[in-house]
Formats: sequence, structure tokens, C-alpha cells
Amino acid sequence: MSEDQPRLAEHLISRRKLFAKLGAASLGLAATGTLGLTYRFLSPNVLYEASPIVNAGKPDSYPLDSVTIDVNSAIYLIHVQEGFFSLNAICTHLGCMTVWKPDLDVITCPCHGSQFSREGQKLDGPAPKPLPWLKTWMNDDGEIMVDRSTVIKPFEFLRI
Amino acid sequence: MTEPKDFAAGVGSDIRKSQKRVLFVTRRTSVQVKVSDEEQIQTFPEGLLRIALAIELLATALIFASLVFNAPIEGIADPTNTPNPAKAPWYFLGLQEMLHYFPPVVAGILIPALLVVALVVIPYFNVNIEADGLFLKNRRRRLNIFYIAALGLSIFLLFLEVYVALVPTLIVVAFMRIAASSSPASTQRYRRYLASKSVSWWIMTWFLFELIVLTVVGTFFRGPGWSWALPWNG
Amino acid sequence: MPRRTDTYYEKLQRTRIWRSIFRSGAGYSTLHRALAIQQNIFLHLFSTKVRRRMLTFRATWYLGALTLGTFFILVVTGVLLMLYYHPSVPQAYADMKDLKFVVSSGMFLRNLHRWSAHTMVFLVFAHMFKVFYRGAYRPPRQFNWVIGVVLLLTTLLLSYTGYLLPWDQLAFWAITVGSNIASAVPVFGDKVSFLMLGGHQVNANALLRFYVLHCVILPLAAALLIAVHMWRIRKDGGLYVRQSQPGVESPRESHADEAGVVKV
Amino acid sequence: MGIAMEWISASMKAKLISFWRALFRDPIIPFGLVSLVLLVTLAIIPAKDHFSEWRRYQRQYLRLIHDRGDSVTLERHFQGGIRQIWLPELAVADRCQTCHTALGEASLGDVSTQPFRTHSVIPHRLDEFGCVICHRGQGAATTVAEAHHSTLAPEEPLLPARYLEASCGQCHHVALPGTPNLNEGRDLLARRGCLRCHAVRLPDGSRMTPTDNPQPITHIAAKTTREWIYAWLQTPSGYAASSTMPDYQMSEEDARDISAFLIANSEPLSGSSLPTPLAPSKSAPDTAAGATLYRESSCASCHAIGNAANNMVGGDLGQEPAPELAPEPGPELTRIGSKVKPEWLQSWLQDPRTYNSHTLMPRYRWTPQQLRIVSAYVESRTDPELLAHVHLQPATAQQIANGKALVIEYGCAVCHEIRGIPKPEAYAPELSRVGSKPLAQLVFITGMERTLPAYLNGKIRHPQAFGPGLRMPQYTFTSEQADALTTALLSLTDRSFALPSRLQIPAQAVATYQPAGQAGKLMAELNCFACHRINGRGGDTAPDLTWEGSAVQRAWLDAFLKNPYTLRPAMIRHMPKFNLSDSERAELTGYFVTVYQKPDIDRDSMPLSGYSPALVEQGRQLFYSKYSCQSCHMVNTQKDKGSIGPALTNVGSRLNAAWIDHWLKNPQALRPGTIEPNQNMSDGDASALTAFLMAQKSSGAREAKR
Repeated sequence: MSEDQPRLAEHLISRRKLFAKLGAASLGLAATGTLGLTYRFLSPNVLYEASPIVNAGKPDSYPLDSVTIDVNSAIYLIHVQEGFFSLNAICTHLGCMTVWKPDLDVITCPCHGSQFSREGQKLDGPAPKPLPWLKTWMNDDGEIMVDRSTVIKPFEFLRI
Repeated sequence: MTEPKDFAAGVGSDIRKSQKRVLFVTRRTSVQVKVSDEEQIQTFPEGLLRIALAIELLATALIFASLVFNAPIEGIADPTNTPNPAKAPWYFLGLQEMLHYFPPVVAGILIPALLVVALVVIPYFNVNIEADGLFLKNRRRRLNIFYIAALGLSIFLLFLEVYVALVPTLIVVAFMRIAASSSPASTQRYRRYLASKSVSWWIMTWFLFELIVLTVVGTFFRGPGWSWALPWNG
Repeated sequence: MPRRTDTYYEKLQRTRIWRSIFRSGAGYSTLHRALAIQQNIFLHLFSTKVRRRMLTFRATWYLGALTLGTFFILVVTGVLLMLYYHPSVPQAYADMKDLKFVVSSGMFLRNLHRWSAHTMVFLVFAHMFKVFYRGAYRPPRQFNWVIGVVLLLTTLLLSYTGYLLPWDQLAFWAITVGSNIASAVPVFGDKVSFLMLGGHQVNANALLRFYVLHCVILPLAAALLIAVHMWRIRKDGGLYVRQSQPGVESPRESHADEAGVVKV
Repeated sequence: MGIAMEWISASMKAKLISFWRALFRDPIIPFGLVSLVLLVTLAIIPAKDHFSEWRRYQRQYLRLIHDRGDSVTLERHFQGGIRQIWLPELAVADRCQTCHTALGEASLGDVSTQPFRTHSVIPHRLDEFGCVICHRGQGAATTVAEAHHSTLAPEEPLLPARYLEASCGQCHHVALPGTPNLNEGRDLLARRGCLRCHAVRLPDGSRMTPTDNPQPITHIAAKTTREWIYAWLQTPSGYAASSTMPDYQMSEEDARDISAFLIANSEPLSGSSLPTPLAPSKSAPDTAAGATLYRESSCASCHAIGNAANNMVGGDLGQEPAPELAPEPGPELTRIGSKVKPEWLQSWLQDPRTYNSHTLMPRYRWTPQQLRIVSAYVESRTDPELLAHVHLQPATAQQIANGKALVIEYGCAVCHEIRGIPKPEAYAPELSRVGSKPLAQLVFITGMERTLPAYLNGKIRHPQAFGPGLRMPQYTFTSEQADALTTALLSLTDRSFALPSRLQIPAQAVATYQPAGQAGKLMAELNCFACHRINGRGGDTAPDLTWEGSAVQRAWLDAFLKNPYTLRPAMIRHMPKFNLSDSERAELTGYFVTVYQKPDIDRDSMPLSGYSPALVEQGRQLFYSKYSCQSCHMVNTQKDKGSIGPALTNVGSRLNAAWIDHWLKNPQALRPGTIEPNQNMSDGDASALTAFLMAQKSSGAREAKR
């Protein structure tokens, strides 16, 4: 009986190690699982935000060669010879709201003086990119719709 | 002949090499040697492991509960429409039950305040610290006091028709009477047990008993208009 | 020199970075284990050694430890819930609906928070009674008992303030009843409830105040008190266990500390 | 036994013991196990989230559309995850489309399984109004039970389909063609006296106004007997099946005391305004003549009479809901003889307004002889059974006093004008927001369906069933009427008040047009507005007279007023004969032709006669061949069969040429909603037809000209 003890002790030691590992491992897994759970929790399923689709109204409210800014949705709607198009009014530099200077015929950024042409091309200043063109189309009721979330290639005009 | 130092200092040492103790012995007290032959274990990992184990068990239970039972959510708060009955959280229902009998000042303020004070002062009374059996010393006198107190309380509750609180009181009183009439050398185990109980023990037990009864009544047996109701047909 | 049974974990423990973070060295010696407790800001609240009898279930039923556990759960779930909660009327109620219907696992976390809260209140009471019946309130632990009582009140307040936040009928009327109790204080009762609610009836002000109390003030207070509570356990000579043979541990035991015996 | 001993060897024993000890002295092993359990539990949480109802429905939907021809488009349209319509202005956050994925998919019209049905075509856009505004239910919910059946305020369960029109009524306070139930319900609210006890405020601050016209009983003693009142109070339907007076299920004592009080309280008609009483006729009443006169005066248009077969005849005027000022049907006359006193009836027929200043009854100009005949004819309608068993002791002062108390308690003065009894204010609960009353505030009868619609419907049909002491009396509504009323009440919601005012379409204000001068007084007496509409005021049961001056010729109008006849052969009801004096007729016609003119029509631009025969002939061709007007109108009573439009036999002496000309070119411009088709006639055709029509002159008209 006495010579059993060491074997038994060893046996128990190994058992201890096993369960210790088991416990630690499952706890670790549980922790990671919880992280996943938290991630899912933190990413909202519904948003209370205005939709990126903007209804800019009837075309005839935009006379030819006019640049109109909608401050609420931060877009320019521009009517030129070739047709209508719309620009994102947020400066590509640091996200200030640009303004249209009719007398100079430029879009300027008050923050750091970037300047853009009415087609959104960069003329001057620190802005890295031109102002992006936004998807613009005509809905069934004959109103101009703009999707602020989708950028299109420049010089794709909406002809009416 | 130099003035004897106020204290004698041992030799300091690096803890990482060897564990030593520095003992400062002042003149005022003598050195105490504590005899504690108890088996001790390391807090880490042994003790912490047990704590972790306990917490894990609880967490598992709670998670299961949360998966099965949803937290209640009623209609939106509407000051114009009082639900009947309007109940406080369960742990205040004992209080609300008493509010049903006593004026707010008593039930809402006095009793809770007294409770808190009583709890705080418990360890500052020798009678509680020594915690001898209530009726072991000068029995007759204490018995009289006990009678007066018990009778007074019962009459008070009876007078205000607070039967919910009266019943537990009477039960506790009955047991105290048994305790009074039993000696620590009794042959019956429960008599020995009761006889050894101190006054604070009795009060606390009474309080616990009341707390449970009142809370249970307030939670399960009170319906519209705080009238009696049964949980299963509510 | 490295032993044969070295694991990566042990190797890791010997790296300089590890040593710089964990002041206790690697190793399995009693000393190392003592240091692991003693040198850790959180763990040093515990004493390095405990009597085995203290850790038996019979002794404490682990009620204190379990209460601490619920507190952890509540902090974690609470912080997460705060991310979807606006303490304003009636948005608060709408947020409850969102948690219930659209937030992934939102309902679960809310449940967990709720049930843990109830459990904690219950455990705190149980803990108090257990401590009393064990006689663990006796000197030198009187003050720790007092802290315990304060913690009990803090817990009740935490639960109570949290009760209003969903802004449903249950919450509203529970708080109304409660605040009416408060306003029954003889002299300055109305002032009390006026300050508590930030007005004369339960409305947006009250919601905001309860929110701040519930999420900032009371939790901090509780955490602080819990720390002191546990530190005092150690300082007052560890968990109390009823003596098998009377007299070994007498009230005078703790005078060793007062006499200036420094445990290093 | 021995084997067992063998089996449990010493070493085994030792092992077991130490294992046991290891398990319970050493927390490692339970720690490992419990940690595993915890891991599993935590794994369940996201799983539970994953198997939520709405995900299951979305998977079903994808399976549904997968093997359809247009699966590609459908799948492109489909957006997974929780879909929400968020309209902060309307306080709408609807997630219905999370499960109702195909609301907009016209191509899934054949799918009949919910939640995948497509929405029927409606005049509003989902993303502008959301779902709950019309259907109610809890938009925020993503579980079937919560979304459809939650009753916790502020959520409401879904509105049953048959009350759905109520939702339109939240914004549309003017009658819509598409909501017959709602319109009828509102009309009943106004015409059955509901609004006299229950105030109903509309979001624009206005109040719904009752359009009924209850009798004042200030002079009741002059009109009828205490016995009749006694019988009437106990069971109104006993006297007149069509009575609109609700049944208070009054005890005999109450009826006795109230009748006592009313008689005692009645004040005699002031002598001066009293019409001259007639000398009683010696001869027996001439029933035949009475019937003729009764018909000529078209009394039956307003008054119903139960015939032998016990069916109601007449009284149909005002049965169909008119927008405002709807004339009630006059009181039923089946047993009138047993009710009113003969002398009262005569004075009433002479001049109703001396008894009731705002009655709808026109003042006929009858000769004393005619009066006798009519009153005798009406008086003959009796029911000997009615009061046979009513024998009342003379009233005691105590009874009278008690009667007064009862009158106040029953709230009689809410509708009836009673001397010395003030009209009680807010006699019954206000109903402005009854449509979203929380269930918690309703007291249901045991066993009834616990929903708001069921409650309202029950209240309307059996008010007394909801417990004693409730003051609402028993009305006689058909179940359709009860449903209509319920619909109307359900439209009075909190949301209706919360919606932005730009969405509110207010009910058009009651037109208060009042013609001036002597003619105005006359028209009031004849109560033209009961049937005719002028400048937006009045009923729509007879032609709109706003431009009558431009339309008709003076002579014809004069003749018509003198002796009215039906223009439309198909119509039974016709204008009553008022027996106007020449001066009165002159007054009226003069006023009409001068005042009621359409500015852009010059009456004299075209002559009344003298058109070239050629043109007339051309017109005839057009009439019969090109436009084949004869299918609706008749010019020649022998040949033509058209009986839908007015007869044109003497149109030439009735209408003005200019009017006809304009009319032919665009009828709708002159009378909106007329069924006459707009032929976009060329000027040539129009003038030709005009010439032809103007040639249709009657002999009668010629006489009138002279």
C-alpha cells in the first residue's frame, strides 16, 4: 500500500495539470467569445440617420449655369449646358463645408483656402482630391434625386 | 552608562535572498507570540482558485437565467395612470408593507433609520461581543425585562392590527421563553442551542424573520389596493 | 538553469518584459506565490496565506466573494448598456425597446444586468446575516462590519436608482412611491425628495439625476468601499472562523498590529 | 460476494479514496469542469440571437423566392437584417418590413402566406407614413406577438380590418369617397345626438357640431298630453318605431314624475304670435282630398308613415347622409293622432315657427279649408292601443319636484330646451381621444373581447350592460351603424393630435350663407336649404341653385314655384307646393334671377327665340344622331325614352340660351359632378343644339309669358 502512494501522487499531479489547463483554456475561449459577443452588440442594427438619398426637387428650380448648395445634405446641384450634376460639398482636405463664390466662379473652402472649379476639379490649396461627383438621377415624379453615398466618375451629366 | 534606547532594531535584509522579519519592540508592550497551529494554504493559486470557482458557478447560473427569463418592461411611464398595485422593488416591499400600517414617518423613516443605527452599533456593545446566553446571568431580572418588552411590542402591534408583524414576533417570543427555561447543560440539543444565544442574536433573528415575512407578503400576497391576494390567481 | 518540464508559459515568465510588468518573479516556491499576491495592487488586498478552514464552504458560504462577482458582472454589463441608453424622456423607454428588439444580445445583457442586480441585493443581505451569525463582527472587525452596513445601503441605492432608468410604468411608480417615503422625513423631508428628484415630481430631471447616481457616483463609492472592506479583512487578521478550541483567537489578538509588529 | 471482495482490491480502494479526496480537497478539477460549462453557456448567447423570429422569416422568404422566375430581381430588392422606416416628424420607427419583406413586390401578388404578402395599392407611400399610423400595433417590435398584440400603452394591438378606415380619419377630417364607414359613423355621431352629450375636439381646435334638431319642450302642454309623455318616456319605440329618442328604460315612477313636471313646467304659447284658431268644420273630413294635398305638399319626403303592412313609407329625405345641415327626417306620423292636440296641429300647420322657432318644417301657405283637410287627414292617424292603459292620478307637488330632479339627472336638457333647466355642460365624457384610450382605463364586461374596438362597439350597442348607474341610454343602432360609429370613434386618436398640422385636412367649415332681405326671410320659412344648396350651404337632395339666375327664365321659375312638377321623370320626390302668394313668388324669382347669376354668363348674349329653322334642324340632327342625347333626355314624350336626365320637352321656355350653350360645352364647369358627359362640343354644334333646344317650348310657358 505504501509503495502505491508516489505513483498515486504522480497520477494526481498529472490530473491536476490536465484540469488546470482545461480550465484555463476554456476560460480563455469564453473570454474571446465574449469579445465577439461584445463586437456584435456594439455594432448597431438600426440607424437613426437621414437617408443618403436626397430629393433635390424639380429641375426647373435650377436655372442654367447655376450652382446651388443644399447645406442640410451638403451637396451642390449644378446645372450646366451638358445637363445636371451634383458634387459633395465637403472639402476633401479636412472635411469643412465649402462655399460657392459666384463672382470668382470657384468653390472655396473657408478652412484652408482650397479652391475647386464648379466641376469639382481642384484649382488651388491643400485639398488632395477633387470634390467627388455624386450619383444623380430622375425619379418617376420628375424630381432630381442624389445619392450622397455613391460616388461616380466625373463628367457623367444627367441630361433631361 | 548610556540611556537605554527606546527600542531595539533587528537587522534588515534583502527580501529576495531570505525571508526575515524585523520586529520592533517598544517599551510599552511586551512581545506577543501567537500560537496558531492551524493549517494554512497559499492564497495564490489555491484560495483565488476557489473564489474564481464560486464566481464562475454563480455567473453560469445567472447567464442561464438571463437566457430563459426576460427582464420585465411595462408600458411607458404615465403619470396620469397609476397601476394597481404600484409596488416598489421587492427589497423595499417589506417597507411598503409597513407603510400600509404605520404613518410614513414611522415606517418610512423611523424604522429604517433605527435599523441602520442598530446594525452599526452592534459590535460596539460588550454584551454583543461577549455574546453570552441571554438568560444565563441574573435570569430573573432579564426575564422580567423580556416579558415587559415582549408584551409591550405585542400589544403595540395588536393595537395597530399589524398581524403580519405580530405573528413572527410571537413565534420568536415563544422560542425565547423556551430558551429562558432551558439550561446550557440540558440533555436536549436544541435547548442547549437556544440557551446559548445572546440578546443580539435574538433581536437579529427576530429582524430576519420579520424581514422575510413582510417581504414575502408584500411581494406575493398583495393585490390591487394593497389588499390580500394570492399569487396564483393574480 | 531551465528545468526539463519548462513550458512556453514559464519561458515567457522569465522574459524581461514580463518581469518588468509583474513584480513577482516566475516560480512555484511559496515565496513566489506569496509575492504574486503581495506585489499586485489588486491582489495585495488579500493576505498571502489563509487558514484552510476559512476556505471551507461551511465557513463563509462564499457570500462575500459571490457579491463581488455580481458587482463585476454588473459593472461590465452596465457599461455596455450605457452605450445604447439616453437618459431623457421619452427616449429612455424607446432605448429599452431597441435593446429588446434590434440590438444584438441587447435583451440578454439587460436581463443579465437586472438579475445580477437582484442577486447582489439578496447576497448582500445574506452576507450580512451570515457574518452576524458567525459572530465575525466582533473586534477587531467592528469597523469592517460598519463598512459592510454602508455597503449594504450603497447596494440598495444602486439598485433603486437603476430601477427608474427604463422609464416604464414599473419604474416610474416604484420611484414615485419611494420618493414619497423620503418626503415623509419630519423636517427637511420635502427638501430631500426635492433634491433627489430635482423637482416636485418624477420627471426628466429625476431621470438624469438617478442616471448620474447610478452610473457614476454610487459605483465609484461602492468600488472604493469594497476595496477598503477587503483590505480590512486582511488587516483585521483575515477571515474570522469560529475557534475549535476557545481562546486561541481572542479579541486581543490584533493588538500585535497596534503594538507595531510589521509584517513585511 | 467473494468476487466482489476480489474486485475491490486494497490498492483500488486506496485509489478511490485518494481520488475522492483529490476531487474535494483540490478545487482544480471542479474549476476545469465549471469553466467548460461557462464556456458552453456563453456560446449559447449569440446562438439565441441567431435563431430569432425575424431571421427565420427572412430565411423563409429567400427560400420562397429562390425558385421563382424573377428570383434574381427579387433577391436584388431584398435587404437582409432589420429594416426600419424612421420618420421622426411622425414619431414612427417601424420595423415591420423586417419580416414583411415583400410589401413592395408587385410580382409576388400571388403569394398569400403572411408575412410575405404584397401590400394592396394605396394612395400613400410606405416610406412617407410607415405602417403603424394606419394599422397600429407596435412598430418597434421584431417579434410577431409583440408587434401585433401588445397592449401596453403606448402600443396598441393591430386595428381589425373592418375598422381600418378609422386610420384615414386621423388626418382626413373631411369625408373621403373611399371611406363610407367612417363617413357614416361621423354623420351618425352628429345626427343621433351623440355630440350633444359628448364633446369631440378636432386637432385644428374646432369641435364636431351636432346636426340633429331636437324638439324644444317649453310649450309641451300645448302640444300633447301628460299620458302620452308618460308612455313615450317608458318606450319611445312603442309610439314610433323610427324614433331617434334613446330608450332610458325608465321606471313607471320616473316617467310619472317627469311627465308631471314637464306639463306643470310648460308655459303657454304667447297669445299674440298665435295663429288664428279655425272654426271647427261641420262636414266629415275628406280623406281623398287629404291624401292629394298630403302628396302635393310632398309631406312624405320628410315624414314617414307606417302603412297597413307596418312598413315605413316616406321620410326618406335626409336618410342619406348629407355633408352638413342634413335635414333629419321629420317625426314619424303613424300614430300622430294619438299624440298631438288638434288645435295645436292646426296652429302648427299654419305657422310652425310660432311653436318652434328653428324647426325645419316649411311654412305652407294653405287656405283655412286646406288646413282643415290636411290636419284632419293627419289627425286620423291614431292608435287607440297606445294610451288605452295609461291612467294617471293628478300630479302632486312632490311628484313635480321629484320630476324636476329626475329631468336634471337624466340630462333631458342636454337636447331639449326646457324652461328653468339650464343646459348641463360636459354631461358625458369628452371623446376627443377615445380612439387611443389605454385598455387599463377601460372596464370590460366579463367574457367580452378585451380590445378597444370591442369595448366601443359594446358601449354603443348595449350601454346599460356596462353596469348600473351609467347614464348612457339605449339607442337603436343596426350592427352596421354600430360598426360605423366605432370606426368614427377609433379615428379620434392621440396620434391624430400629434401629427404635424401639414398633414391635417380639416373638415370644411359649415357654410353660413344667409340670403338677404325679404327673399331671405321667405327662403328661411320655406327652408329651401333643407334640399337645395346655394353658395355651399344646404342639402344636396335637390339641384344646386347657386347660378339658378343664369340658368332659368324668370317666367318659368315663377310658374314652377306656383305649381312645382318633377323635371326628372325618374324621380319620385319632388318640390313641395307651398301655395306662395303672387307677391311672394315675385319677390323670390326677382331675387333669384338678379342675385344667383354666374358672372361669366351673359344671359342676354343669346336670344330666347327666333333661331333660323336651318340651324334648329341641324341641331335636331346633332341631338338625335351625333350625340344621341335622347338616350338620357326626352324631347318628344312619344318618341324618346330617355328618363335619366331631366325632360327637355319645354326646355326652351325653361332655360336661358346662353346657359344651354355654356352647359353643352362644359357641363361640369357649371355643375361640378353632374353625370352629363362633357362632349367638348365645338361652338358650331353647341349653338345649333342650343337653337334646337330653345325651340322646345311648352304651351304652359307661353301662358305664363302673357
